[in-house]
Amino acid sequence: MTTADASEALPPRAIARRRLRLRAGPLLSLPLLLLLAVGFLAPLLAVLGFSFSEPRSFALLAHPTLENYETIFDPANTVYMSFLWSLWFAFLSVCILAVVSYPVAYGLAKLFGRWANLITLLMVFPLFISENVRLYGWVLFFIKNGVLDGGLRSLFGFGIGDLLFTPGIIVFGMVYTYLPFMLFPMTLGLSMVPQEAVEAAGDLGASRLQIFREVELPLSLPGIIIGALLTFVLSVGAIAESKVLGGQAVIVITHDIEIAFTYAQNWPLGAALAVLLMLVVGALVLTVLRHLDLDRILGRR
Amino acid sequence: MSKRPSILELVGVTKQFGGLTAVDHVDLKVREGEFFTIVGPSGSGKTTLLRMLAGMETPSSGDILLRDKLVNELPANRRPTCMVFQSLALFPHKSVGENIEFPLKMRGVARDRRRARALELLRLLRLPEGYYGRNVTQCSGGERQRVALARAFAYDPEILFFDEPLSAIDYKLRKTLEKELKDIHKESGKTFMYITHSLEEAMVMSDRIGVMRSGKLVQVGTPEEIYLHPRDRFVSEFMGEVNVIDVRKGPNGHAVGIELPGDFALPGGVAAFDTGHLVVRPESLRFLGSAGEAENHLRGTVYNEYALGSRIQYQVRVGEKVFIVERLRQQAYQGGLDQEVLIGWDAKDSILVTD
Amino acid sequence: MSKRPSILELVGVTKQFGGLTAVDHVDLKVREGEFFTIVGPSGSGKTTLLRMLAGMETPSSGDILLRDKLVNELPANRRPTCMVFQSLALFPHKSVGENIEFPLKMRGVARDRRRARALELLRLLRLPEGYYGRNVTQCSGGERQRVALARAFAYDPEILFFDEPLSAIDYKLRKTLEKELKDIHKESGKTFMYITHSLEEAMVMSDRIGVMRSGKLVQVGTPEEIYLHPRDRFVSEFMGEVNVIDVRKGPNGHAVGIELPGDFALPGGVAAFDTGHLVVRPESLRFLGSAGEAENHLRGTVYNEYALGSRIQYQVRVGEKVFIVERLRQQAYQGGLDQEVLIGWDAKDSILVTD
Amino acid sequence: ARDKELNILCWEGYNSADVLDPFRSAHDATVKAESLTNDPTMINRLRAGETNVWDLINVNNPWARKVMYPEGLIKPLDRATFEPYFDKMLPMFKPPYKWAMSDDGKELLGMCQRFGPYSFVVNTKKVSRKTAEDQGWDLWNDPANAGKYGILESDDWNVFDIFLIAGINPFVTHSDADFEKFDTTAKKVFKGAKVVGDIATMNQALISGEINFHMTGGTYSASPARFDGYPEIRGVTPLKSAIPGKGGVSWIEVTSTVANPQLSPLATQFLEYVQDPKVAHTVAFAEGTFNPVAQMANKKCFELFTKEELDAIQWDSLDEEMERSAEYDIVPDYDRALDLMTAAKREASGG
Amino acid sequence: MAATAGSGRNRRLVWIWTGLIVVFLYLPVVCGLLASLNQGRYFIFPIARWSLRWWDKTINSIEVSILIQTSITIALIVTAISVVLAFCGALAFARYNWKGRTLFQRIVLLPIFFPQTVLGLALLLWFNMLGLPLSWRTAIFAHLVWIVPIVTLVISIQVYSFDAALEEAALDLGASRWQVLKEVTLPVLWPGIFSGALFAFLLSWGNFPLSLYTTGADTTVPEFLYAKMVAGYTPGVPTLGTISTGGAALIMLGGYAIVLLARRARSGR
Ligand SMILES: Nc1ncnc2c1ncn2[C@@H]1O[C@H](COP(=O)(O)OP(=O)(O)OP(=O)(O)O)[C@@H](O)[C@H]1O
Ligand SMILES: Nc1ncnc2c1ncn2[C@@H]1O[C@H](COP(=O)(O)OP(=O)(O)OP(=O)(O)O)[C@@H](O)[C@H]1O
Ligand SMILES: NCCCCNCCCN
Ligand SMILES: [Mg+2]
Ligand SMILES: [Mg+2]
Repeated sequence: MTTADASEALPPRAIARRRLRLRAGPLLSLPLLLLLAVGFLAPLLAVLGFSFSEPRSFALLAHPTLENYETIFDPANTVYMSFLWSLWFAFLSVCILAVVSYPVAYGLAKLFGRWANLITLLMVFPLFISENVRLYGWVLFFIKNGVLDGGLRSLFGFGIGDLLFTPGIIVFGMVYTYLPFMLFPMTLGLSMVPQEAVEAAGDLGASRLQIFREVELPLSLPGIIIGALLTFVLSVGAIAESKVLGGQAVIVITHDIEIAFTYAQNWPLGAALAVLLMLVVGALVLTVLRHLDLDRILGRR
Repeated sequence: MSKRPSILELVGVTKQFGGLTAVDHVDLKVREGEFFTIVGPSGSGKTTLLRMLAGMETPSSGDILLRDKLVNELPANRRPTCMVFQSLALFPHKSVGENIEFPLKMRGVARDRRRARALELLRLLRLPEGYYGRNVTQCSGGERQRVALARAFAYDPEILFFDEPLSAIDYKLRKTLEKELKDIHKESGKTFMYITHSLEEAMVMSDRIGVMRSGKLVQVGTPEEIYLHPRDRFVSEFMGEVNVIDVRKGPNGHAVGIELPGDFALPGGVAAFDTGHLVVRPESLRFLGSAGEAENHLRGTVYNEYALGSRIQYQVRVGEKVFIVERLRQQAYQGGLDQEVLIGWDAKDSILVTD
Repeated sequence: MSKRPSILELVGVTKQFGGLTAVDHVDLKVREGEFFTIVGPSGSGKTTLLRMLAGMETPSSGDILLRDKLVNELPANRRPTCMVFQSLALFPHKSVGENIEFPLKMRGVARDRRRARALELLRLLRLPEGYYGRNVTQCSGGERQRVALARAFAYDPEILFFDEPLSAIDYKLRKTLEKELKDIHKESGKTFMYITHSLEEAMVMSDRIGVMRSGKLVQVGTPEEIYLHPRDRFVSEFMGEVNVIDVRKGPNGHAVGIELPGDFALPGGVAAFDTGHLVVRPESLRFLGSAGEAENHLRGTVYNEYALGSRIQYQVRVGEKVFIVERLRQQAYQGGLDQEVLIGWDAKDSILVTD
Repeated sequence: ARDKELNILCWEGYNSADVLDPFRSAHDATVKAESLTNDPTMINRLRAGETNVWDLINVNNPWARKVMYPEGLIKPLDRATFEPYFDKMLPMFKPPYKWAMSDDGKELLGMCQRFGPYSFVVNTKKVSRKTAEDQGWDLWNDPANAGKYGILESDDWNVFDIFLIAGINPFVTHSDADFEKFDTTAKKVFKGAKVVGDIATMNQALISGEINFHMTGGTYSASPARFDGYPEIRGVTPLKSAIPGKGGVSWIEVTSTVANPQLSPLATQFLEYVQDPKVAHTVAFAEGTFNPVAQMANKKCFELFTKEELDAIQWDSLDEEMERSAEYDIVPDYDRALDLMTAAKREASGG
Repeated sequence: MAATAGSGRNRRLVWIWTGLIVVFLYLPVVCGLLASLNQGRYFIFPIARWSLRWWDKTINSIEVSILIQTSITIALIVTAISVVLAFCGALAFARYNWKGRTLFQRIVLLPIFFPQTVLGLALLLWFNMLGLPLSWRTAIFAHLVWIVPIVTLVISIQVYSFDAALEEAALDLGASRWQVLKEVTLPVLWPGIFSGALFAFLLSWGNFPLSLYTTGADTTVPEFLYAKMVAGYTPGVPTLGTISTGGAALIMLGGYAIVLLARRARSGR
């Protein structure tokens, strides 16, 4: 628009066309970028700002200070444990999810044929109930005199021991909640493995295990990496699993952040914790994404 | 072709997918060291046949014998055979060297010996040693082709299968690779079984050709045999452009045209028939000054002319039908287009098929 | 070819992508009603040239004149030209009829008239009327091809561009379609510009051929001219298989082989040169009983023989070089393989090029 | 502009359909209510700028007087209109009722309705009421009980209770030695907890036998279980504790009008609406939790309560329990205690 | 497959495992359904007394109908805006080659890979700084931040398989830019747009962490369920949970059926 005077010499239609063609990509990306600038970047900056505000204050950066970070890094502060628990749970969940999802992803990508769509759909439904409610369903299942214990009792006369309110059940809950987030990228990854490469490997003398190790695994890796990244990040940010299923057997980092923002009435401290979490997650995501060719992963049909 | 012992024997091999019979009672003996080509239209069962021989598919019935041993159920990784796919199926995440070494690695060969063998194979296939560490995705079509071959050779199979390995490659490179493949076959002495859509490819490379149609192997023979003595109209048409005249039995050993008026002398040795097809190849047709210059003749108009390098093709319209006449550049037709001409052929240059 | 007025004129047309010059100062006049074919290796700029003519790309410099009117900046939807893409670019969500009617609908033609025209075009292109409502995805390759043509005709352009429209189609169907296209060209009288990789396709269909190399139009002429008088080694090699002997100027108007020993008589009318390439086509070579039977000869061993239907090709090794000799089946070489032979040609059947 | 809408930020109860739907119909109004489960969070939202969103805020007793009014987050009510309602409430609310008034005693800051004792809950089939009342907070000091109790997650209330278990009065300023004691007690208590969770989790765990008793809780949390046919679940106020003369803690809700620049006229109408005997009963028995209400002094209101309902809210012992309870207050050094408690909870992690 | 021995058995194992996973995914949903049919408030299994009272109560509540209205309004508007933004975004993501594209692709992915709780809090702080009153409108914005990138990704997958020559061909056949969009681009990308819309709706419908901090006085179904769960649990919670799953399932199945029918109608012409 601003260059209208400079291009007066050319017929206006031609100018419009040329501009459209030259800039179609950037032009179309603009609305989305704008949304993310206002809705993603700016809020993150707000959090960053708050993390440098005085503890327990509600005004942004009235008196900038490093105190919140000092508090967190004070050796006497045990909040690092929450970080470690969260990272450890996320790590465990990702490992378990990889193993649990692989056969299903394999089936969806290679075996189920026209059933694959329906099965995928079936797996998507539960995603649309908020996870708290679904997790509460597991409480009803696992609790004493619940579906499992009560069911066994009425059938066989004996129940089961304690399952709820343990760290293990938290990981179980994460595995449950985030299964689709591992499964679908992994399926995408596996469907990128050309069937012929698998057959060729077998033909060249590779055993089933060797085919898996030498061909299927490396070729589906991009999908697996995306799935792992997604589930890791989601698990690190998870809170409901430890609250609902875990009975707070463990305090995870997001719970600490929530406490700071709620009854501890300490937004700046919460913001500082959130910033640290963002740094961990952001660094991880950006590093991994840098090594992935999205065009190849998504474009392959 | 000397009669060497057969390395592979198929007895009534059949493969069904649900209700569909993809391969239908195929009997065949492939000889040791032979270059055997399978041709046939799309969907005729070529790939399925090869996949059964390679162990990627199990026959529904019938037997596959490898050196007289039944191998129907032997999995691919335990057969001394190896397939080169149309897509080549190179491992995109491995370097050229790693691709070639793959079968050796699977067998637990030590790194040094693998490497030595891979370099040897690179030399054999005229690829520079420097390609060893290169990513396969950085190789050109022709180079990739050779890597696939090297990988198959590294496996050291007794039989190599090829499923249209050249069809994705452009014309010029394809010509070169066809000849290279033939040379490698000669030098290695291995048995090759080859699928192609292309008549010319089959003619250039094969010791014998098998023609498939709807799952059946309809004719097996040397390229010469198949070219000169096609078993039926289908085979004749498959082996290059032909002119086909539908005929029925006429008086005194002649045939009478069905769509075309005319009475045609037949080649010798024709068995009894009611109706059939008289097949005349374009290069057997010639322009006549007068009807007496050939045993059979037709009257038509020259409708189009195409120079094909050393040859020239003419389309001649006879009634509703178009005939193709092919002449060498030196023997070119001298008249103008849309002009009436006489074309003809000798009985011995035609083939009568009844199917 | 009569000298009809030029419909399209290119003057110094150049297209740059960043640093790369995809099309480099092309000058060309295309005549009204002509079938003009562009050939050239991959990446030589063929597609880019056509896209500029169709209005999908704007030249970086130079002028495109349509009936003497400058159209450099005219958008594609306002040019009387239409392109048939290699992929055909049929609209998968529309039926055959809707595809054909598309340009008419864009122009606001009423439904009834659109339909009438579409049915007319279906008839013209020998597609059954029943195809009108059929989904394009249910059509075979050849049928789709015809739908794409019908759609282009519905637009009623003055010039039709084709970007390798047949390269994705199998050999047999391709042969048929080549001829149909040629017929349609003849009947419609429109100007066709055609890109192909295939020499044979170019030879069969074109009034004139332009050969592109690295963005430049290196030679323009009738198929005959280009086949018989290639401007340089590149063009000669591009127009079919050839034997090339590197030579330098020798005594008394002869040439002396550089890699090969020998002294070769040259065709008449050769200009001054220091070094050059002597090009001999396979069909110009023949087997000699004695050296005297041809003006030039070489001694080698027959290394391979391939029957190509009506012709037979021989590979003859002369020193390190392999020569290709092509004979008709009737003139086949009678000796065995790996036997020493004399091959030769007459000076008039060779071409000397210096590039 | 806002005379057809009303936004209420409240504890669970006022946001129930039974309470709101009649008001909606009567005023043809859009009434939105959001329930949260702790006071500071609600107040934080006003601090964060949501004073222009809400019309009414319902929190526990000390906050209006000690925090919200001084910070300018709420507006006083018209004394002439609303003080008469206090006259009709139970005797303890006799006007001027301390928690409804500003510090200087001049302004009426809110209306009272629900209240109750809130110390701990036992399954009397496992621990008798008498044992619980006698042993009191020492139940948590008995190593034999480790793994048999739960903790109802309830922010500042957990802080009081841990102080009480440690034998310290929560509502005074504490010495370093107190905090040391608090710290070791918090660690011990969390280490021995079977489960930390919300009310539904506690009741479910009590009923199913996962735990025998849980810290923090009272009529408010036990009543739904009692009403559902589990009278053995019972809120208990110990006979004695570190607070002189008191054994436990009680709460009283105060509902105030927010300092909203465009306060809805419906805000005060709603405050009057809930004084109606029928509505007061509905508030007491709103779906979710059941509580005594100040309006039970009114016979018309009291008569609406069935025997089951009275049993559910432990009406039999309500008076004596309230008598034995200190009123909820803000702990002066709450922040330090909360930090210690959170750390203790974390340290017990992985339990 | 056939390349290895015992493949039939492996195949069966994969089927069985997948079946178990499906059961695993639905087990808590079924438990919720059971709880919603329990006469009592607290759950003891096997259920002693069944009752539909919670269903009755839930279905007849004005409160619930307001919640559902709010949730649907948010979800519908989010869907509409998402599809438009994501359609443009997907073209920039997958259709056009431009300089900043790789960077753009990574930026688009970032919000998806971000803990929603933190994002929700961040948005809350941000809205407060801007002085924006929180309501369902701000929630729409918050949902968009997270959902538009996902829908962009979904539509991109379709755009990747889009043949750009179709647009050029249309233009070449005389269509204007607008006609190209209407006649070619949109209809061809329609399946992708449709599944993108479905995703947008359902993700917004089920969202809790973002709504929690950004709806102000308005309440969505998941928020309500959460609030009820932590204080004042009744079997109305699993009842509403079940109803909303059922609704989601119906929408999905309906969408799937529409796609199938459309496909069939087109190929059956
Ligand atoms: N796994 C399979 N399941 C069902 N049908 C199959 C399967 N594989 C092949 N077919 C069918 O069997 C028939 C033969 O297929 P095949 O691939 O062997 O043909 P082909 O001769 O190799 O054809 P082309 O030249 O197109 O490669 C076809 O009709 C094909 O659709
Ligand atoms: N839009 C573009 N941007 C940058 N480079 C381009 C673009 N289009 C074409 N080129 C480059 O211009 C050169 C000529 O390309 P063009 O497609 O015209 O070749 P071609 O002769 O049609 O090749 P082919 O036979 O493979 O189709 C190539 O090097 C190509 O990579
Ligand atoms: N989680 C809150 C504990 C406080 C108990 N009081 C509940 C009364 C509602 N105002
Ligand atoms: Mg095949
Ligand atoms: Mg091109």
